[in-house]
This record gives sequence, structure tokens and C-alpha cells, in this order.
Amino acid sequence: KVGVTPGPHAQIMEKVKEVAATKGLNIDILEFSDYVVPNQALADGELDANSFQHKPYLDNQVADRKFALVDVAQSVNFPMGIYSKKAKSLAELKDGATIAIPNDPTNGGRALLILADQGLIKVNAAKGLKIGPADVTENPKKIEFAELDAAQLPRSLDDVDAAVINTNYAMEAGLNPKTDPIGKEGEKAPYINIIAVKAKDKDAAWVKTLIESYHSDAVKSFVLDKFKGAVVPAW
Amino acid sequence: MSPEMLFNLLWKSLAQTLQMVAIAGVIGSLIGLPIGVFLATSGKGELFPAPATNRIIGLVVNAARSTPFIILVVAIIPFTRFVTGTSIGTYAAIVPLTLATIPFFARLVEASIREIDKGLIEAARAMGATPFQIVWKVLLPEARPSLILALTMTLVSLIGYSAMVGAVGGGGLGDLGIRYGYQRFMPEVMLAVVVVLIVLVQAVQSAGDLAARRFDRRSRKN
Amino acid sequence: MSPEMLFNLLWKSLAQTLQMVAIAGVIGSLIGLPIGVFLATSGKGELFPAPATNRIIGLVVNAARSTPFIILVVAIIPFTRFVTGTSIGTYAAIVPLTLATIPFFARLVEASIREIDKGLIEAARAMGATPFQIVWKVLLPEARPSLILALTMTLVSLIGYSAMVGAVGGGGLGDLGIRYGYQRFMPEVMLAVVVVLIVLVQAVQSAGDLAARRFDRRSRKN
Amino acid sequence: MTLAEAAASSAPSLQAQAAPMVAFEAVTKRFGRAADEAQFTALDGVGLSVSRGAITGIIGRSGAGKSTLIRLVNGLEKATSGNVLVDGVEVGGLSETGLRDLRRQVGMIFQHFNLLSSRTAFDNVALPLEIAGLSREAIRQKVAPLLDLVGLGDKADRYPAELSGGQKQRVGIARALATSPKLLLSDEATSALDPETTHSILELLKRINAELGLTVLLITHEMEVVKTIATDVAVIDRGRIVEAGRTFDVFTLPKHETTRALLSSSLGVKLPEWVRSGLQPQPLPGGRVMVRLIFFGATAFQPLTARLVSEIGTGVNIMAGTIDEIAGEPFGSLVVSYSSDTAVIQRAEQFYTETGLTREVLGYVA
Amino acid sequence: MTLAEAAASSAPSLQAQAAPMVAFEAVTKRFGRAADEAQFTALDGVGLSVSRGAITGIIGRSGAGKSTLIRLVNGLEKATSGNVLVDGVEVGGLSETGLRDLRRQVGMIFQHFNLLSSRTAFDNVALPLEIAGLSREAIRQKVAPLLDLVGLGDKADRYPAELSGGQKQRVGIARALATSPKLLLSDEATSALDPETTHSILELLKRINAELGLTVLLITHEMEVVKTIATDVAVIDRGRIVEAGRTFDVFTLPKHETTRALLSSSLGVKLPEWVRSGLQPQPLPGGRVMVRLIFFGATAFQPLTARLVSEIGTGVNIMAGTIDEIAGEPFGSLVVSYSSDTAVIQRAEQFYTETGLTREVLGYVA
Ligand SMILES: Nc1ncnc2c1ncn2[C@@H]1O[C@H](COP(=O)(O)OP(=O)(O)OP(=O)(O)O)[C@@H](O)[C@H]1O
Ligand SMILES: Nc1ncnc2c1ncn2[C@@H]1O[C@H](COP(=O)(O)OP(=O)(O)OP(=O)(O)O)[C@@H](O)[C@H]1O
Ligand SMILES: [Mg+2]
Ligand SMILES: [Mg+2]
Repeated sequence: KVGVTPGPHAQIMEKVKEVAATKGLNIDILEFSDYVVPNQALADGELDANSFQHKPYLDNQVADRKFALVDVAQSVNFPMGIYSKKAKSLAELKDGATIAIPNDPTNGGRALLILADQGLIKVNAAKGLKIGPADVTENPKKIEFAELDAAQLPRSLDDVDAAVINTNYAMEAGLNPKTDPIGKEGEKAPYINIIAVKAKDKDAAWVKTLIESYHSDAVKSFVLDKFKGAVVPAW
Repeated sequence: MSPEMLFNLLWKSLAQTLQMVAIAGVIGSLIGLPIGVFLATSGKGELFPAPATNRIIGLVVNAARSTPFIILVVAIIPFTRFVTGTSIGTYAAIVPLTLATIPFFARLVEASIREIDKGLIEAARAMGATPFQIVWKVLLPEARPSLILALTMTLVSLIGYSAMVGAVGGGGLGDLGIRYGYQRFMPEVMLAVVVVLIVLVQAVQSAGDLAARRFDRRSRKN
Repeated sequence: MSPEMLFNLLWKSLAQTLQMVAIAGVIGSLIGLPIGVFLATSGKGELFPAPATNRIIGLVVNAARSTPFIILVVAIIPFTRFVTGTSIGTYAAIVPLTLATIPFFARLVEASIREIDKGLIEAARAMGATPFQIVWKVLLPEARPSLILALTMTLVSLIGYSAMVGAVGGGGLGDLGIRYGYQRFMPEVMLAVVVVLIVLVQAVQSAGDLAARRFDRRSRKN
Repeated sequence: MTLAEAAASSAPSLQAQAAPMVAFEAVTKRFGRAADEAQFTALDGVGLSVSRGAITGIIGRSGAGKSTLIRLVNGLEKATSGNVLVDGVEVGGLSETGLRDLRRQVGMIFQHFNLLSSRTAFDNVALPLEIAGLSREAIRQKVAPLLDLVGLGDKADRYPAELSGGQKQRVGIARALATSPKLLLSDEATSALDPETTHSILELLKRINAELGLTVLLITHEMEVVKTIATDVAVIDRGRIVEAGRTFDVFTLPKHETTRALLSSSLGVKLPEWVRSGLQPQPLPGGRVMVRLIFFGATAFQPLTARLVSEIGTGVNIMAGTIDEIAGEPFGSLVVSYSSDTAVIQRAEQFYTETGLTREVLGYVA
Repeated sequence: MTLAEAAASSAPSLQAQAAPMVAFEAVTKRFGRAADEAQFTALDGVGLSVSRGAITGIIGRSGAGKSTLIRLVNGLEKATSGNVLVDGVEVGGLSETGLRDLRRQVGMIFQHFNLLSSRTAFDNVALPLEIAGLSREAIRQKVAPLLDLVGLGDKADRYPAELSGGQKQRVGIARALATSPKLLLSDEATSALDPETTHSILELLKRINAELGLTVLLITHEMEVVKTIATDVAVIDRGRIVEAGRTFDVFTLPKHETTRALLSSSLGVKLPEWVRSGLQPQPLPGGRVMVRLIFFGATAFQPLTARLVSEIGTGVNIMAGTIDEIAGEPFGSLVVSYSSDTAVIQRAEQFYTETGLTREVLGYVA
């Protein structure tokens, strides 16, 4: 049983399932439209693995909720980009501009870090990745943050000056992740998604098969073909 | 997405929705009914006064109604696992749905029961009816049309609520619409889901209206 | 989180919730009321029969009620932008909230109006009252206690719904609880939010109960 | 004759004569769906015409169709077949607007009051005036005196739940009269009232009838009420009008079985149960005959008694006698018994013929 | 005397004598909150005792407090002060369970019927039996004949909305009798019924009273009903019992103003309005006095008339006379007028004293 979130994670896992089947591993996919429940369910033994989060988020959850979970493999990366319908570049952003960011804690923090990377703001480094608008220490342009549902971001472009959007949502909303963004996430970003399992299952045989299936060429070509760069295989 | 796949998805989700709504609806209203009746009849100076208990139950009902659904879902995970053996999937989703149905239906029942002509309760009391008999033989039958409408209202709301159980992998039509239509930007799925939902809700509503009318003996006159 | 920060957050969210609930509640029920009255009175053989229109309005109401809230939010973005100039933020959230309130309240109003003694409508008709006068002078005043309870029910449900407007940055208590308390795992925030919500709902409910009782002139007898 | 049984088929001829306020023409009313086995015929070919300015009592057994009948007049019930004309206008053919105009001129007192629980006594009476669009001030000036008239001046601010049954009924009466209707439909308006209050309400109706020409259609179970106030009366039995005419005529000489049954306890002279139960339908040898005599006009029965005794002989026993008044007309009735001997009976009959006295043989006793 | 005005303060002494079925002891009932200005005193120090097996009529003006009074008996209303004893038990002091036991032995007919709209006529009558826990079969065997008795055998499957006012009332009557209660509280049970149906219902009550010793407390506005069925009567006026006693006594010689007012239209002999209105309180020179004579027993008034004429002279004019029956006891009444000359009046008075006749001066005419 593998827990995923709706969208690319689910779609990729469906492909993985096909591959795994040929290797004698049956995968049961469960979709959760929530970021907490899949870890909880995994820790409780109701799932055997999940694939929806990146490493920093897992670490965070493990620290907060004392889950005995470990990551066993990297899966894919969802680069984020800054999009705008009003400004051609970041420099064009006016003082007091509104920027929309995702309202889930990891993507929200990630978006802020991107903005910090681009020099628009400074954030409290001590807080690491788990930051929110409240942790912005310097905001020379007096930017306002609008925290929205990740899938809602592309839909809000008419109402904000810019939005930090996960590439998959941007693409599915008809944006071009190659040409449209006025700012992109640095390559070094640590937000590569992972496959997590219970600590005790770390070395189980089925985990190996799962990873093999995930890291297969069939899946890779599916990802590249399907998401055209919005989702990048991390292997 | 191929029409066939869409159809399969719709079919499966419809089945899940029906399952969730039916089970949560039945259990939730069976539990909500007595609570609603109690709320309506146990106030000060009412049929069987127990103002303190009334206040407490009212508070619990309000508490259950105030808690955002998703928080409720997570808060009761241990309970859900105790009941269904798991905390994820369609069955598990039924538990928080039922828990959300209970206070909702209870409040509607309360309002229905309050509308009953006090003279009828008095007549039953004058016959020496026990509070239980009054509930069973007077309040519930007399409020039947209005209770049926309350149940209809609850089922429709439940269909709406069931769209939120995606958090625990409950599935169902609403979740399908959100996952595909909203998050994957597939308007055709969204549309298909909404159409099926409208048909479903319309069916529930029509059945409810019809039943309510059938049981309404108060038509005319003098 | 420092208590002071928590307090500020709570305060701001409470203000947002109150704003959303108040505006959506007032506008939604003002529009829902006539729709509900119409649904209750325009059936076949009713006060002012218009079965076709009745069917259509009923369908629209059902459609609005069937659509999962988040899908509704997305579907009406253009309309929201037209009304409030933006599709995000607290004000923008009020539009879908209002739209969700209308059919909900309308159905409750319909049920309330249906409960009114037919003899009273007949008496008014015998006086030569126009349908409008019947609604205004008989149906609404006679249903007042029950309408107040319906409004209470609607406001409480609205508070629940308002937890879902985080998607469009609406803010409010429910969203605060979900984002900080739940997703960022701050149990103290969650608890604080739930407590404030319970107090809020309890206040609405008590006020509603009290008002309903105050306006109920049907107490005893004979 | 102010009230006539308009024959089910030949009704139109009547209309031309008098333009009655209300006319029923071959009206049938069935309840239940047409296809239904359980369909019930509440009114069956009713023909009846109510004159302008008349007070017409409608009497009949419980369930006979009285309420149904008057509910047809203001269109609360639709006739299954036949016509109901009010002021010459077919009610069934009226549009909603037309019906509304009609109804504003027709007051109705309901058997079950139908007061709004959310309005005080005052506001309940004010309702039809509000509907008619009167100003606040005008309403106050109409309602207050009306409440006083029905004896509820001190209960103006009370809600129906705080009123006794009779008080509620009086609010209903005041409400029906508030708009000064030209026609009043009254369904057992005094059944919950004590005799004294009933009397004052009837006086009120009589006065309005006399002063403003109000036409009243009045259902009641109290024959006393009919006698006091009704100029005409119609008797309905199982959905049919079985007798109709001037109250005086119907009450003094009821023709139909049902009328007699209804009147039996309230005819001018009552015989106690123990006398009535001893009556036999056939003469008994050596027994006596019991006869009720009716004479009209405002005279005491003394002279009649004297003459009767002198005609028939001292064997005459006077059982009871009284002078009564029906719809304002006095009449006397006298119950006497005398030998059922053929000779005696012949003498008596001759006396009746000579004097034009109406006599009814009640029965025979030993 | 089967019914007594238990003085507000000295009631206890009565209890010892007879163990009445119902006893009110200085009962006061106020509506509205104690602190409230608008508080209304519906009953004010009522003392009354109802004997076992008696049928007691309660009469009074609309709003006098009748309904409130009988609602105290089965605890639907709580007395503000004073005691209500049923079968020796203080109702106000009963627990819910005790009250329930009491109520199962007390039937009640409501002024407004209070039928369940969701139950057919049959099922409405069955309700108290279901509550008493009878089996389905036993219920059927009780309900069907009861419905027949009240003339609704063919309406068993109808819902209240499909019944006429009187039919609903009869369902209420059948329902109250279903459990064969030992005490029946009846609030205007026949007000919506025609005289004939009323008569049959009263006969039914009388029979149950005679056969099973049912005690009946009966509110009515129809004096005819009281006369026919009530052994005792209590008159209530503005919350106080102003007169109580055997029906025959109260009706033949009413003492209180209110009683007279209520009875005026239904006393044995009625004078037409035109006679009554001409009556003056003071003798007129050369005028006449009008007197009502009451004599008891089952005799015709013939001999009396003859003797009266021979005593007073031919100037006696007999206005009306009848033989009536109150609670089964016959009595005659005769209205006569004669010269208001002192000599004539003296002769007449002497005659009354000798013969023990009761006379009431109605007034004087020219
Ligand atoms: N809840 C109440 N609040 C205030 N006053 C009340 C209330 N209930 C009854 N009353 C008053 O008490 C008085 C007695 O009422 P009750 O119903 O006993 O009268 P009743 O004798 O039965 O009259 P009726 O013959 O008209 O039925 C009335 O004047 C009524 O207005
Ligand atoms: N909706 C209905 N469905 C079936 N039968 C009905 C309906 N309404 C009335 N009836 C029947 O029609 C008959 C006449 O009813 P209606 O109310 O006119 O009687 P009524 O003469 O006013 O009697 P009452 O004096 O008892 O009020 C009754 O036998 C009643 O049962
Ligand atoms: Mg009727
Ligand atoms: Mg009463």
C-alpha cells in the first residue's frame, strides 16, 4: 500500500504500479488530499510506503510527531517558479506588490526561500525551511503575501502581481514553465521528493523492488514525456 | 482521459459516495434523532426537563459542529481505527462523516420537534403517556413530514461533506472532482462529477419531498 | 509561538471569520429567504402555483448544493472577481460563501414555511390577501421562531464552511486552525482555535435559541 | 319568500327575479381524487339562493356539508360541478384577482378561529384592514371599538395562546367584521360562547344587518340562535338541501324528518321526556290524543284555552303552552290532550277548521 | 346536597364526610410571571367538591376560568396556591409517575380537540389504549364499537383533516372514553355538535355514568345540556365560584346575577322579547304584575290554573306555561299576569303561601 497525493505523484505511481507488477510486486495506491494523514497512516502501519513529500518535510514531521519513518529513495523534483501576468521581471515588481504563495507549510516556506534567493526579501535563517510570512525579517519592497491553496495559485494570477507556483500546477494551467517564469528555483534546492517507509522496513525486499520499479526507465520516460520538465526525475 | 476511464472512475466514485452517504446518513441520523429529540424536549419547563444535561448536550453538539471537518477527521483517528480497524479509505471516512452528521441532524430534528402543536403534547400527557411514549407516539409521527425534509437536508449536506474526505483517502465523487478537476485541471472530469452530483442530489431531494408530502396528513381545512 | 503572537493571529482570524460569516450570512439569507418562500409556496396546488418555475429553481438550488465547495469556489472565480475586484482574500471568499449559504438557507426556509398551519393561509386568503401579503403578514411572522432557528443553523454551518476558504486566502479561524494547528503541528494553536470556535458557535446558538423562544407566542393551551 | 330551493336544473329563472346575494346552482362537491374508490360526496346538487340583506341560518347534522357549503362561497373550496354565484358573479370562474376583490367584501368566521399566533388580539383584528391597505391611524380607529363591542377591550394586547376559547372566537368575529363586509360567512361563530355573550354578539350582527344591510350566512347548531336572528333557514342533510324557507315557516311547521329531529329539543313547547316516551302512534281504546296547536300573533293563549274547553268539554287537559318568537314574529303553541273518542276528535277538528288553527297530532296516550 | 361550596378556608371538614372525587380547596391560579404587572388572576380562591358518580356541569361566561379549572384536575395546569384533590390525593404534590397514574384514570375532552393529524380517527381513539399498553387485538375490540357509538363507524380510516368539526369532536369524545376512565373532564364536548348528535352523546355519557359510575366534570355553554345530564352545577364568574348546588335547585331558583343571566334564555318558560322589554321594575298605576310560578312534580298545570283563576279572579292572564325536566326531575312553570292592585296581590300571595308555590315577580306592565 502506497500513499500519494493527487496529481503527479499519483500519476507517476500508477506507472510504477504497472512496472512493479511485472516484478511480482502488487501496489495499492491510495490518494490523500492532505499532507499529514499519509505520514500518520504510514507510521500507524496502515500504509507501507508513501511518495508525496520532500526530505525537509519528512524531517520536520519526524521531529514534530516522533514518527519512526525514513526515506529510502529520491523520487522526483517539482521545481517552482515565479510567474506574473503584470510584471515582465522581478525588478518590475512595484513596492507593495502582492505575491501569492502556497498555503501549505513546506511549499509556502519553499516559496519564501525562492523569493529570498532572488533577493526580494530576507528571512530568518535560524528557522530553516519551516518558515512562514511571519519569519520575513527584511521586506524592502513591502511585499504582501497571499497564502493560497497550491492548485489555486495559477487561477489567481489575474489578482496578484506575482505567484510562486509549483511547475506541475503551472503547466496544467497552461503556463509554460520554460519561458513564462520571471524567476526560477535554484538547482541546489533541497526539495527533492522522496519515498518514505517505516524505519523497520528499511531493508525489506519489497522496498528494493519498489525502488527498482520507480527508478526504471519506463517510469523515467513517462515522467519526462508526461510532464515536460514540470516534474524532473531525481535519479 | 478516455471516456471509458472517466466512466469507470465516475462509477467507482459514485459507489463510494453512495456507500459513505448511506452508512453515515443512516447511523448519523439514528444517533442524531434521539439527541435532537432530547434537545427539543428537555429544556426548562418542557416535556422532561433536565436543563443541565440539555445545556451540556447542546454544548457538545455545538462543539462538534464548530470543529472544522478536517480537524475533526484527524482528531478522531484513534477512534476511527478502533471502529473500522483502519484510519484510511472509504470505510474510515464514514466515521468522521457520521460524527459530523449527528449534530447537524440533531439540530434539524430539534427544530422540527419544536414546531409541534403544544396541545398535542398536552393531550398525550393528559392520557398519562410516559415521556418515551410521547416521543414515540406523538412527536415523531407528527413531525414526520418535517423530519423527512430534515433527513433530506442532511443527506444532501452529507454529499457535500463527503467531498472533503479526500484527506483520509475516502474517495467519492467530490474528491474525484477535486483531484482531477481541480488539482489536475481537467474541466471535463469536474463537469462530469458535478453533473452526477446534481443528479444524485436531485434524486435525494425529490424522494424526500415526495415522502414528506405523502406523510403529510394536515392538508385542509375548516 | 509566543502567546502574544497567537493572540494576534487569533484576533485577526476571528475578525476575518466574523466578517465573512456576517456578510455572507446576511446577504445569503436575504437572498435565500425569498427563494425558500418561493419553493414552499409555488408547488402544485399551493399558494401561488408555478410548478415549472418551482421545479427549475429547485434544480438550481440543488445544483448549487451538490457542487463541492472548492469546485464552486473555482467555478465562480470570474463572478467573484466581477463582484469584489479580486478572486483572493477575505472579501473574495465571501462570494462563494454567500453562494453556498443561499441554497442552504433556502431549503431550511422552505421546510419552516411548510410547517405553517394551512388554516392560517386560508384565513388570509379569505380576507382577499395578495400572495405577497400572505407571505409578509402571515407566513414570515408565523414562521419567525422557526426561521430564527434556521438562520442559527445556517450561521453555524457557515462558520464551518468558512474553514474551507483558506484555498483562496480567505483566512479566518478554521483556516488558522488547519494551517498552523494541523499542518504545522501546533496543538496549542489548534486548541485555541477550536475553543474560540466553540465559544463563537455557542454564542450564535444561544442567541438564536433565545430569540426563537422570545418570538414564540404559541406556548399553551386548551 | 326570500329564500328558495332553486331546483337543480331550473335555477336560472330565479336569478332574474331578485338578484340574490348568493346563489348555489346544482352544486356538487366531492372530496378525494376522481378515480378514487374512497371519494366522498360532501354536497350533492345543492340549489339555494340567499337574498340580499337576509340572515340565513344553515342547520344540519354534524358532517352534513355545512362548512363545505359556505367555503364554496368565497372560493376556499372549488365546486366539483355546478355554479356558485355571489352578487351575480360565478365564483368558480373568477381569476385570482377577481376572487381577491370578492373576498375583500366577504367576511368569514372560521369554525376553528384560525387566528395568527404571532399577532395580538388587536393585530389579528387589524389584519384584514392591513390587507385592505388602510392607514395605521384608520386601523386603530376601527379595531379598538370593535374589540370593545365583542367585550375584549382589555385583552387587546394578549396573544391567542393567552385567550380562552370563547375569547379567541370573539377575536375571530371582530376580525370578520372589521372591513365592514357586505356578506358575512359565519361557521359556528357562537358555539364557544356562553348564552349571554352569544346574545350580545347576535345583537351586534342584527344591528349591522339592519343598519348596513349586511347579508349573513350563518351555520349554527344552536336553534336558539337561528330563532333569534335568522330570517331564513336552510336545512342540509347528507349533502342535500332538504328544506329551506322563512325561519318562521320552517320552525313552526317543519316538513322534513331531519328538520324535526334538529328542532325537537327547541320547538316552542317542549314535552318532558317522560311524556314523550309514553306517546303511541295509534289511538288506544278509551285513551287520549295529544295535539299541538299553533296560533300566530302576539296574544296570550288564555282566550283560546277557554274557547277550546267550551268546544270540546272539560275533558281537555292542557299540557303546556308558551308564546315564542321566531325571527321577531311571535307565535303561540299549546299542547293539549283530550279523549281520542271519534266524536270528540270531530268536534275538535271542526273547531280548528273554523278558527284556522294549525294542529299537529303528537301521538296517543292511554 | 351532593355538591358544596367548600369555603376557601374551612374546606377540610368537608372531606371527612364524603370523600369527594374532586375537591378544590382555596385554589388560585395566576397567569404571567409573579413580578409581572400584566399578571392575570384566572381563578381566585375556588372551593368546590365533586361527588363520586355525579355529573357536574360548570357554567360561566367566556373567559371566566372554566377551562383553567378543569385543567387543574389532571395537572395540566399547576395551581398558584391552594390544593386540588382527586380521589383524596393532592394533584400538585404528585410526582411525574404519580401524575401519570392519575391521568390514566382520567379522560379529557379538549375544547380544541387536539387530535393527532398523523393518525386516523381509529388510531386517535386507540392512542390512550396504546399508552395504557393494551394489545393490538384488545384495542381493536374497544375502538370499533366506540366509533360506532359516536356515529363515526364509517370514518374510522379518515384523517382529522378529512373530518368535519363535529366529527373531530366526536373522535375526541371517543378517545376520552376509550380507557373507561373513572373521571371524565369534558371541555365543551358538544359545542360543535347538532342537537341530535348532542343528544345521543349525552345519552351515552348518562349510560356510562349509570352503569360504571363514571364521574363527569363538564363545561358547557348549552344550558340544555346541563339540564339534561348534570346532577350538579357550579357557576363560575371571573375566577370565583358564585353558585353551586343541585342542578334542579340552581336552575329553578338561581340566586346569583350571573346564573340568572346565563339561564335567562333557557329557563322553563321563555318570554318573548317584546314582552320582556316592556317589563318595568316598579308597579304602574292601574297596571299589572307579571309573575312566574314554579311547581314541582309531574302534573299538568291545568288544576293549578283553575285554582288560581278561582282565587284571584278572571283578571288573571296566563302568558305561558310548560312542564320541564331538569336532571330528570319534572317541574312546571307558569307565567301569569294580574292586576297590581294591592288587594289582588295580597290574595295571590296568600294563595302561594297556602299551596307552597314558589313565585318570582318578573316585573310590571301597564
Ligand atoms: N396563558 C395565559 N396568560 C394570560 N392569561 C390567560 C392565559 N390563559 C388564560 N388566560 C386568561 O384566563 C381567563 C380564563 O381562561 P379560561 O380558558 O379558563 O376561560 P374559559 O372559562 O374556559 O372561557 P371559554 O368559555 O371562553 O373557553 C381568560 O380571561 C384568559 O384570558
Ligand atoms: N378533505 C376531505 N376529504 C374527505 N372527506 C371530507 C373532506 N373534507 C370534508 N369531508 C367530509 O365531508 C363531509 C362534510 O364536511 P363539512 O365540514 O362540510 O361538515 P359540516 O356540516 O360542517 O359538519 P360539522 O357540523 O361537524 O362541522 C363530512 O362527512 C366530512 O367527513
Ligand atoms: Mg363544519
Ligand atoms: Mg374554555
